[in-house]
Amino acid sequence: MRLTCPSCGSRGLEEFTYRGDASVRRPAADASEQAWVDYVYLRDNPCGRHQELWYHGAGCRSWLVVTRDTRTHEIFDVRNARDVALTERQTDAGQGEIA
Amino acid sequence: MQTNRYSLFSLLWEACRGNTGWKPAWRKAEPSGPYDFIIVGGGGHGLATAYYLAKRYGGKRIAVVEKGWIGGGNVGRNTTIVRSNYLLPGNEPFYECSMKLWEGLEQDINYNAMVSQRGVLNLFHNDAQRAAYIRRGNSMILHGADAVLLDAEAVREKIPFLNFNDARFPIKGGLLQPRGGTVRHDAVAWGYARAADRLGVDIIENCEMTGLRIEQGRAVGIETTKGFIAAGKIGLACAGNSSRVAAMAGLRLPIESHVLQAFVSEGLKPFIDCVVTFGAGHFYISQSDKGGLVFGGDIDGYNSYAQRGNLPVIEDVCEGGMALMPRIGRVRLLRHWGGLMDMSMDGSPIIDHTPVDGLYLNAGWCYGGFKATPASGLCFAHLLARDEPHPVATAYRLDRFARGAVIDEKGMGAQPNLH
Amino acid sequence: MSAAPAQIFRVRSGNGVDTSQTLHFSFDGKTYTGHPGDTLASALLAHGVRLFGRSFKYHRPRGLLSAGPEEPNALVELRDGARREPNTRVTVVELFDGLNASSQNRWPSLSFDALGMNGLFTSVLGAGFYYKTFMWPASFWEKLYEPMIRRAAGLGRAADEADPDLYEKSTAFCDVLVVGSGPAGLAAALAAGRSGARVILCEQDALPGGRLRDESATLDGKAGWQWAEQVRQELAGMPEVRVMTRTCVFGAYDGGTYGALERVADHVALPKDGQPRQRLWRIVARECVMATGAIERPVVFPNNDRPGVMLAGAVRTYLNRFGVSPGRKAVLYICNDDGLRTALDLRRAGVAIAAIVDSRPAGVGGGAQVASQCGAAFFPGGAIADCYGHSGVKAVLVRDASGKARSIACDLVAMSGGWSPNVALATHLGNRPVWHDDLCAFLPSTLPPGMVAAGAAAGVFDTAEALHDGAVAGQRAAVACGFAATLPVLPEAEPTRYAIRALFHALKGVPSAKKAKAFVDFQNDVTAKDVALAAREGFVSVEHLKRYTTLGMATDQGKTSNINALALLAEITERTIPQTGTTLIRPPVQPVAIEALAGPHRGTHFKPTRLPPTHQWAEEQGAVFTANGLWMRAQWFPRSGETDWLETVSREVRTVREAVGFCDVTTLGKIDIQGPDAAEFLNRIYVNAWLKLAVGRVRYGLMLREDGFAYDDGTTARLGENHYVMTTTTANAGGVMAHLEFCHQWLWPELDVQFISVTDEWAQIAVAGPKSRAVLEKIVDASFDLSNEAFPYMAAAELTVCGGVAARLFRLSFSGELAYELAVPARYGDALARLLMKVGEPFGIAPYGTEALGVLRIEKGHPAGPELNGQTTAHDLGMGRLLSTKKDFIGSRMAQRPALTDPARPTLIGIQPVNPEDMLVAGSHLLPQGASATATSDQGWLSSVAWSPSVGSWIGLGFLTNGPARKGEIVSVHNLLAGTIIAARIVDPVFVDPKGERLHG
Amino acid sequence: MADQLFPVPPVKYGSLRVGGMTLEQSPFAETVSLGAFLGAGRDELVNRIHEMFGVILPEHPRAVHAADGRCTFLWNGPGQWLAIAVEGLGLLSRLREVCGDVCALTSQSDSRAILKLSGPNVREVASRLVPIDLHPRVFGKDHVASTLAGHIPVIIWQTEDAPTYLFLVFRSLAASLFHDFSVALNGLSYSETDSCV
Ligand SMILES: Cc1cc2nc3c(=O)[nH]c(=O)nc-3n(C[C@H](O)[C@H](O)[C@H](O)COP(=O)(O)OP(=O)(O)OC[C@H]3O[C@@H](n4cnc5c(N)ncnc54)[C@H](O)[C@@H]3O)c2cc1C
Ligand SMILES: NC(=O)c1ccc[n+]([C@@H]2O[C@H](COP(=O)([O-])OP(=O)(O)OC[C@H]3O[C@@H](n4cnc5c(N)ncnc54)[C@H](O)[C@@H]3O)[C@@H](O)[C@H]2O)c1
Ligand SMILES: Cc1cc2nc3c(=O)[nH]c(=O)nc-3n(C[C@H](O)[C@H](O)[C@H](O)COP(=O)(O)O)c2cc1C
Ligand SMILES: [Zn+2]
Repeated sequence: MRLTCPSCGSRGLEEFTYRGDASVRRPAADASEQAWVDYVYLRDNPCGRHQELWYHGAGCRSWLVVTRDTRTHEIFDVRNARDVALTERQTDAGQGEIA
Repeated sequence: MQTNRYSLFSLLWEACRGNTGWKPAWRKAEPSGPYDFIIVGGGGHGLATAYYLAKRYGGKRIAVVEKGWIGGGNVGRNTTIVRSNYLLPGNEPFYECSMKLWEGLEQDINYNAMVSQRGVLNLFHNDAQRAAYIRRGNSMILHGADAVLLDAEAVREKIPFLNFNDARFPIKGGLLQPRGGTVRHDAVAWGYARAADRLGVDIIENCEMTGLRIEQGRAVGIETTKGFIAAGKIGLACAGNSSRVAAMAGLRLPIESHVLQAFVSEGLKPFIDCVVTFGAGHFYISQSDKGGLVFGGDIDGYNSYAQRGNLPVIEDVCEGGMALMPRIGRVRLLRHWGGLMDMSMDGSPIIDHTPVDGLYLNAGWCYGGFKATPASGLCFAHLLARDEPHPVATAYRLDRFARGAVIDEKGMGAQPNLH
Repeated sequence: MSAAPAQIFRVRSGNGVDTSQTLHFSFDGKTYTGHPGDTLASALLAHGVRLFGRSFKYHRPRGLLSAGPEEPNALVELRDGARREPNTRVTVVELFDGLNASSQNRWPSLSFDALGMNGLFTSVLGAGFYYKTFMWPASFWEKLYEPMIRRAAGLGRAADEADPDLYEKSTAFCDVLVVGSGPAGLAAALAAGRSGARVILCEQDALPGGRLRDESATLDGKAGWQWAEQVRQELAGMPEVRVMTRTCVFGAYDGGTYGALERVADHVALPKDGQPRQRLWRIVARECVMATGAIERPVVFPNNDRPGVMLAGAVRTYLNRFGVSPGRKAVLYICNDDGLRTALDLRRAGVAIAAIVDSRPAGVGGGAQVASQCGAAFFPGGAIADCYGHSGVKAVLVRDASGKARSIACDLVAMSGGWSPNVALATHLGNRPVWHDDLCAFLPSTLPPGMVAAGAAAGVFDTAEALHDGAVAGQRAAVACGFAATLPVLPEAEPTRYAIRALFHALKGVPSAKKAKAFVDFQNDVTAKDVALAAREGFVSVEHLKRYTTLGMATDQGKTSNINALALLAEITERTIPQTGTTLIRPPVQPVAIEALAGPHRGTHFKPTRLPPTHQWAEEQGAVFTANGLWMRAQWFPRSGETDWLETVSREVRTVREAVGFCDVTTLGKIDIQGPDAAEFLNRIYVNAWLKLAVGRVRYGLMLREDGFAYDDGTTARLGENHYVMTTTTANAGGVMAHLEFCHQWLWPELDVQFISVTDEWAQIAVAGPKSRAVLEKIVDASFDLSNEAFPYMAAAELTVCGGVAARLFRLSFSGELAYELAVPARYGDALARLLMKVGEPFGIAPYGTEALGVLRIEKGHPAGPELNGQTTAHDLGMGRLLSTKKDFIGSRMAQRPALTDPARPTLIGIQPVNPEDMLVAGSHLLPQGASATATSDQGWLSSVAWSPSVGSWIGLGFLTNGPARKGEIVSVHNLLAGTIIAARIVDPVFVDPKGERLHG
Repeated sequence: MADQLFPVPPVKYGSLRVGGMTLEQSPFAETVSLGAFLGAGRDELVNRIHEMFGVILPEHPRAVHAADGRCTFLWNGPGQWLAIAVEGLGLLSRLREVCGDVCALTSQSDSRAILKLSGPNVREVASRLVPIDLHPRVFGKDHVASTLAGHIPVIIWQTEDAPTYLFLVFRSLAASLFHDFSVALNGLSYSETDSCV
């Protein structure tokens, strides 16, 4: 599998580490217990399109939000996680889906 | 339907008649609901559940529905290791229960699954690992299992051809479970299927669950590619597909599906007797009764439903193999494949009822559920029949995540790909 | 060497061998000759050798079936000693002088094999027989049955030792990857290559040309292989094209990545110095043309495994490429016109054709004409009903269309059941091929992204069409990569006809045990009867059939058998072939040596080694080293006269407690953190409060994971208003860095903070002991005040040493003594160690290693790796009170869950045996005194132990239920693995200087 | 007393020559990492570096050279650069003056060793360890990349048109990398398919 890092270009899997679902959001400190349990433990785990976090640890050390098909491993989109997070704060779009 | 009883005698008898009298190992059943129990998933766990439900819990009208052919999931693609060498009290009694069931399995189900207790040896390479294995070995013995600590010399005596010369991480010793070993994977599925079939269980292949029918908060049956099938209780045993079927009930699980690859070499004259795991790299190996070296390593590490992996892990596993066992260098890899692991958030399984009445869950087996097959079947059957957990599976509750009572053997936290 | 026998079956000079040179080799101890360009198969065949091996289960005598990598029968152990290679297909072994091979899976000899007797019990040893027996008595399995089965298992023997050869890996990138150099592949490479695209052409064979070398057909009136050579030359002249022969593309992976194996030195006796034996290529290609050709199918008929029964196309290969005739008198068994070429080629080579048995009805195909051309008896609508000859074909029983049978003498049966496109690579990513009735073949349907099939692999069997198909595929691929590509002018090929009618077997009705064995899978001895039996027992899914009979699971992966098997199954179960389906093909396309996949990272270079700056110096000191993750660290520094490590370590510990010692702690992760929000950031990362740490001070910090369990700990110093330097444990350094980046980039991108690792930047050396200040005074530049008042415990400073070298000093103590950590730029680390030895000498200084470091920290009750094992909480570690309740930090919420704060959780304690000499063992469990050794009494465990020279006793740290409340209690320490029980007292985890006075001295 | 702290290079061996190619350890260089702070930090940093050094800090993995040729800036991640100069020019203090308030400056002079690989066929040799495309259409003079060499993280920087590569590797791993390259160099002269693509 290869991911196209927005900064570094197309790179092989060996340069990246995986973190998991990018659609969950860290709740506020005072959110409900359930919200926290959901965030830390529950996953959609879809068969198909999945937004997920990868770390380009052997490259530019950017965290990336990758959209990938878990059935075919086809990659649809790779973005800098930081840009995604900042945009989300500005638009306050909140939960998950990245256009 | 009566099937043949298997024995040397029946084998000879049939041989004389041109082997024309053998009956199907299990009937090709079609849905004929309503059933008291439907088990979704014709893997090892589903089939074992049906068998024990019928055999030990007097279950009647039981069906197993399988989307493809039985045994085609993880039970048919794992590296066949069975052991009960766990550390934590939530796990060890369960796996030891499973080990004991393996030990009497073949006579119980009248099928030779080649339960082969030639030992499982986990190597360690530094003092911290040794301490962790001593802790584990002691836990095992406290729970009535068997464990032996070997020092480097004893390991060398047992397997002289490991790398003792120029190892980057020298072997300091190993924890051996003599009763551990391997079991012929396919035979487990077929043996349970045949035994369950003889007790009247309907094994319905090519029948995929596509939805769950819930009435007044209670599950009353499943939608399948062969139509609706009504049932009193429904048990999900879908391993890597657990999240997909749970989603049909509107549930999200503490599970991610990951791919684990496995490897087999060309057939060789036997020279590796027990299962060996490398403590300083991702590699473990055994040699099958056919002569193939069966080996594996770590999961690929990303969510996947593809049943196949990629080169970096293949290379990593082979590097581990060379680091541990240099003499296999010119041995050729024959085939590699992948399976869908239901990686749970703490690396331990779940056997519990769900928030939906009548719907029960058996999942989260990660890369270690083959050895659990008999106990998983027994405990799931117990839960389905009695509505309370089996005494050796009380820790496998869904609410343990909310409570914090996680069973995290590796101490990796809520990140499934690290377990 | 005794005189080699003559090559009596070498009938002419093949296009691929150089008969002007002679090579000598041996098989089963006997010497033979051959020529460059021969394979082991062709060279032995030239001598009339027909028996090559024994089958797996029945030990039937077997000869060559094929001339290529699909060979199921003729497997040998190649070479010997550490280079022994079991299960090597003789059809792909290139001959070299001195080659040495032996047959396998036979005893005592290939021609007389005792286990050949198995054949007598075939009705008992049918598919899956072992699942039905060997169950009673249970204990006999391990003792008797399984050893028996294992003795019979496997084919060849693995080498006994490590392989001395080298292996290499490389990554290559291209626009167009062409797999296969037959007419289709060459045309594709030509079209793409001329466009300027970067092209890689991989051919598994030593020579390019594919079937062009195997056939007598011409291109532009010249031998086909000559065109192949000409194209190869043109391609070699193109700067962006790389032609790789002896390179098999063995797997297709995600993202256009292909695995390929180059056999660099398998065709020579030994690799040259430094030369790898094989090289693994990871090829990343934007487009891929799969021009892998097709594989011929055998026909299933009784005793079709006799040596001398061969694929018709292979017979042509031996004739045309190697100049060897596999027999003197042949019978052909075919169902298509392609097989007829074999008759013509044989005739041209002077081989008699006794009969042509054509399963097609009279009038279909060109059989009659060819038969009369060759003077052969012709049997349209016929079949071969049996085959005679124990270790080589002597005759066949031919059944004509009317059902009349007659025996025909021959020593060669050339059969063709048609060709199966070699679609493996197209299916590796999970795409299933589709059955085409007209071609009697599975063809690729959906292909992996960027891949296209061409030529025979796509079912285009005519050479002219294959050329064109390849050229179009190559052109399109280049265009897809943005190159202006045109179709090359292609050579004129002779037209061919295929005219296939399905033929999978020659059996009448459903096979039963009464009939002779008709083999489907040759290597694993799966017969038509086994297929029938499996079906009878309900194994009617092809995948079940495969697993129950082991069909297609041998070293050849059923390349020649799978389709016959599923056709048989379809027939028996009265389904069509598409309804029956096919089994999944998996990589590798051809078996690959494990070592080739491992590559050069072997032995001590399995993983890279990180060396701290003082490594060389420590080596000179005679230090003993230990691996700590990737780091190599000094474990202790033995001195002459010391008899064991414990004596050394105890001396090092005493030196620190009584005088001064030093230890390289560079391996701790060090992260430079800067920015206006650095303090806030730390405040969210650590459990404790960070906003008020003063510049010039250090603080201990504990990190949790988000699930509330302890993750890592260390100290962080504030060097400036917005500047901190964090230390992490050695083990977690990389992980913590990724964690900080995660928190910063994903969770809190609004925080203005920057990090960079400075682990390697600074050589950091702990100087510890009551005399450490005195030593440091000799190093630190005079302007700096080291007094306790000016530079107290937990102070940090940037300063200079040795007359102006920039350095950092931290007053930190892991040992509990007056202690410092001094950091100098890494280049000076080695010199600093030497200097410390010199200036410290009057104070009795000595270096100490990780072992003494461990003892010192256990004596002080500091948790480390064994305690921070990912399963413990702050509360377990006795640090519950550190958790701030006034802020949000990673793990703050989850740490509050009931199971994490349960007071009954095992909690950190110290432990001391009642008899100080009783050795404690880490990993032992703690049980109440007198309790029986069962799980219910299990209350905790020992995590770290040491002989403490300071206490004069073994001591340990561990976790015990309700631990702190049980100080003074005596418990039993069980190490059941060693059968020991020790009485020990629960004590405070701080064994030395519990008030911490020495730190502040 | 200062000379009591003499510098020791991370790799014991000086250099290695195989088939006309050379693998050598470069002399110590002064290396400083720059990490732009948020807000106006980044633009301000780019402006000031432009003013003082006459170059635009690259947005992509490239190396740019100061107008006076005495300093080079390598892209090192989004918003991050490495400045490299020969020793003795006081690079860090100069940068502190120029931009110390708008970015994090951290000395990396001892963090990384620099191994240099030069001579014919070095692209082929590098490809044995580095899994990125080094073809001239893709990777040319003054291209840099953070990637792996075998198992070791490196920054690879091509300094000439005829490929000469510098590998910036963490000091503690330099000896291992030197070893791995020495192995990679050995195979070359014998392989039949080795040619520069
Ligand atoms: C490569 C590999 C190596 C492994 N090695 C070991 C090992 O050495 N030791 C060990 O103990 N464990 C090992 N495991 C793990 C073990 O194989 C699994 O944990 C275990 O087999 C899972 O239980 P199962 O047999 O019931 O699963 P499966 O066999 O996967 O059964 C689940 C079944 O559910 C079916 N299903 C899914 N969805 C539906 C639906 N909607 N409707 C109907 N049916 C459905 C599937 O088709 C499948 O047949 C390994 C796994 C892999 C992949
Ligand atoms: N008339 C028929 O029935 C019939 C049937 C099949 C083939 N053919 C003949 O075969 C030729 C077809 O041409 P083509 O180019 O498609 O096929 P080909 O068989 O001539 O060439 C395929 C080449 O691919 C190589 N190869 C296969 N798998 C490989 C791999 N994984 N890695 C590297 N190399 C690999 C093979 O060694 C072979 O050299 C024509 O000449 C045609 O006449 C005819
Ligand atoms: C323990 C074990 C041993 C195996 N041995 C062989 C073997 O000898 N030959 C073979 O071709 N495949 C072997 N396989 C692999 C199977 O062919 C198959 O790849 C695996 O069951 C996964 O199925 P799939 O590849 O059809 O997805 C083995 C699998 C397992 C689990
Ligand atoms: Zn990147």
